[in-house]
Amino acid sequence: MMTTQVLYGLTACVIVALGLRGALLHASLLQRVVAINVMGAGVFMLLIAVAYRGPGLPPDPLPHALVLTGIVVAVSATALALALARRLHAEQDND
Amino acid sequence: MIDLLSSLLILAGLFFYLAGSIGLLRLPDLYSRLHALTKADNLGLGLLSAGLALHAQDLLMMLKLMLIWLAVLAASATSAHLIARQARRQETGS
Amino acid sequence: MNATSLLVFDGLLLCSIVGLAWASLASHDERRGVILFIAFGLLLAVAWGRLLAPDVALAEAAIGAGLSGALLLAAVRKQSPGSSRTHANPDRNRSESGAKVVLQWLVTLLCAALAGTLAWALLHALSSTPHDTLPRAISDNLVASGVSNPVTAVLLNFRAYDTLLELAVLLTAVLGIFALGQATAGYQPAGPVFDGLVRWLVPVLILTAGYLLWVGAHAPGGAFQAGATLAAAGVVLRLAGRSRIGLPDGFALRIVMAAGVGVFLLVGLTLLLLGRSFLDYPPAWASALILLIETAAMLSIAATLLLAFVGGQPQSAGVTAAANRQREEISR
Amino acid sequence: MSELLSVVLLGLMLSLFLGLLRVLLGPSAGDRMLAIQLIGTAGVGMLLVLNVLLNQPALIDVALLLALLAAVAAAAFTGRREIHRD
Repeated sequence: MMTTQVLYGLTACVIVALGLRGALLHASLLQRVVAINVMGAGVFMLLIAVAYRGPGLPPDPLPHALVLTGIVVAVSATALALALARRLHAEQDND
Repeated sequence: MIDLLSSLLILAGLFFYLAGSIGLLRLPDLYSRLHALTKADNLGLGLLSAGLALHAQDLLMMLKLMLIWLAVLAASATSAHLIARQARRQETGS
Repeated sequence: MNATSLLVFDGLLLCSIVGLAWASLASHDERRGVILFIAFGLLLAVAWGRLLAPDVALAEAAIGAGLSGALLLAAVRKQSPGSSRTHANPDRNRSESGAKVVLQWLVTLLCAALAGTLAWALLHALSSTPHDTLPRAISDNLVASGVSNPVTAVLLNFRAYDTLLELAVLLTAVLGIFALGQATAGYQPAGPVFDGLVRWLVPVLILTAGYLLWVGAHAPGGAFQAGATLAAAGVVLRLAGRSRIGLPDGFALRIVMAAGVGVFLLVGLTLLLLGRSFLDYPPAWASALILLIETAAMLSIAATLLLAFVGGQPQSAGVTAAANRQREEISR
Repeated sequence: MSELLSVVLLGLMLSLFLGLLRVLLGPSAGDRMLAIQLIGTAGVGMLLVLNVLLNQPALIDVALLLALLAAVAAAAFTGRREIHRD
């Protein structure tokens, strides 16, 4: 076990929990979306921490590939969620 | 000789970074903070990248360092302008 | 000396990352929360670099700084200073707010429990002897993959199915956005200073995207990073108030959107016809096929991400110009 | 050289911390955006230093992307929408 892995991995767990809490408790839709993004970042950090093999050693490329695609999917899902929120607000304003 | 020069440049860069952030924190209003930030921040990165460029392995690396500095220079001047303009608009209420 | 100072650096970096996440989520002002989230993203890019994940750091830098920040800032709703919580009723009675506090504590406890479980699983996984079969399989087969960057090899060769489906997910997300309504309003011209920046920034971004695509075969980079960078160039154009942001019109746009999935499928099906299995490239052709797929994927990724920022189907330039003229006449 | 760079890395972290304080204190959104600018530049500097310390030449490209896109957030922050047609 390496200090760097443990340090980043445990921080990642905290970030996931913070993000989940925000996503569940926030009233504002935009901030829920931000919270889900924070949670996603925590998951990414967990994966990258596990992939780390120490200074000078090549890290495991598989989690890197997963996170790379995850980042791109996360931003498009964010855009979709924001479009949903916009539509919802428009409907509410019409009432 | 090159080592010494590069170390001096890098340390000078760090000095301007710190001066800039202290200015950002201590100065009283947005406009003076903006001034501290753009001046020191750019000098900081400029000197740092100049110092590192002396150790660059190839020409491409050197060019990239140069481009990074120019990009930050332009970006920071532009965003400072945009932010100041927005603040002024809000003050005059337009 | 070096190791300790790096450890101190890690500690400080992680403190600021957690602090920013906390402050961003604790904020009741949407705009403040988003600005803090942008800073959070910047620090993540540094963290990925620190953990020797430059491929991920490139994607995070392009998307965090170029796309998601602008997307979220644009979504902040104009609020009157007093009403930070939109649909909350100010005259809540005491028992209701008491129930809310209990709920908040319950959720917090639940999340803490989740963090604990995750941490336990992580420590368990780290303390057992690492399974090196997968990384070894990747490095053993890297020579035959057609590229020497292992991340690109995983994305475009070993796990090409995943990447194909991911491109389909991106396409679906944009179609969903199209279904939800019109594009958001464009921006007013940003003035001469920003225009001066845009004039050289956009070509440099396009050049950088090309560089990242090309370099991805043997060094960090590839279709995703290049596509995100290209999309960021479009975002810059839109923010500058240009009506043309690099997206083609009508049918050509549909072609570009579908190009990534389409070329991927075509390559796979052709290989099936030639008697190989789906997306099993012949080693001699692997390098060329990967570059072909990546180029198409880059264009599709750039188009879909930019459309996601625009927030709907863009009107063609002619229609916008007509609408502008109409508006001017009305205002006169 | 690497010892000097370790010190510089921590110095940049200090600079970033000061910027973070300004982000948290505000008071106006404009002040926060200014601080974001500083954090971005500090991040670029750190990546340049890490590139040498960790021997990862690709981190230069990450720094380059951050530098090129440094003005996007400010532009999105200050950009004004066209009036919606009704």
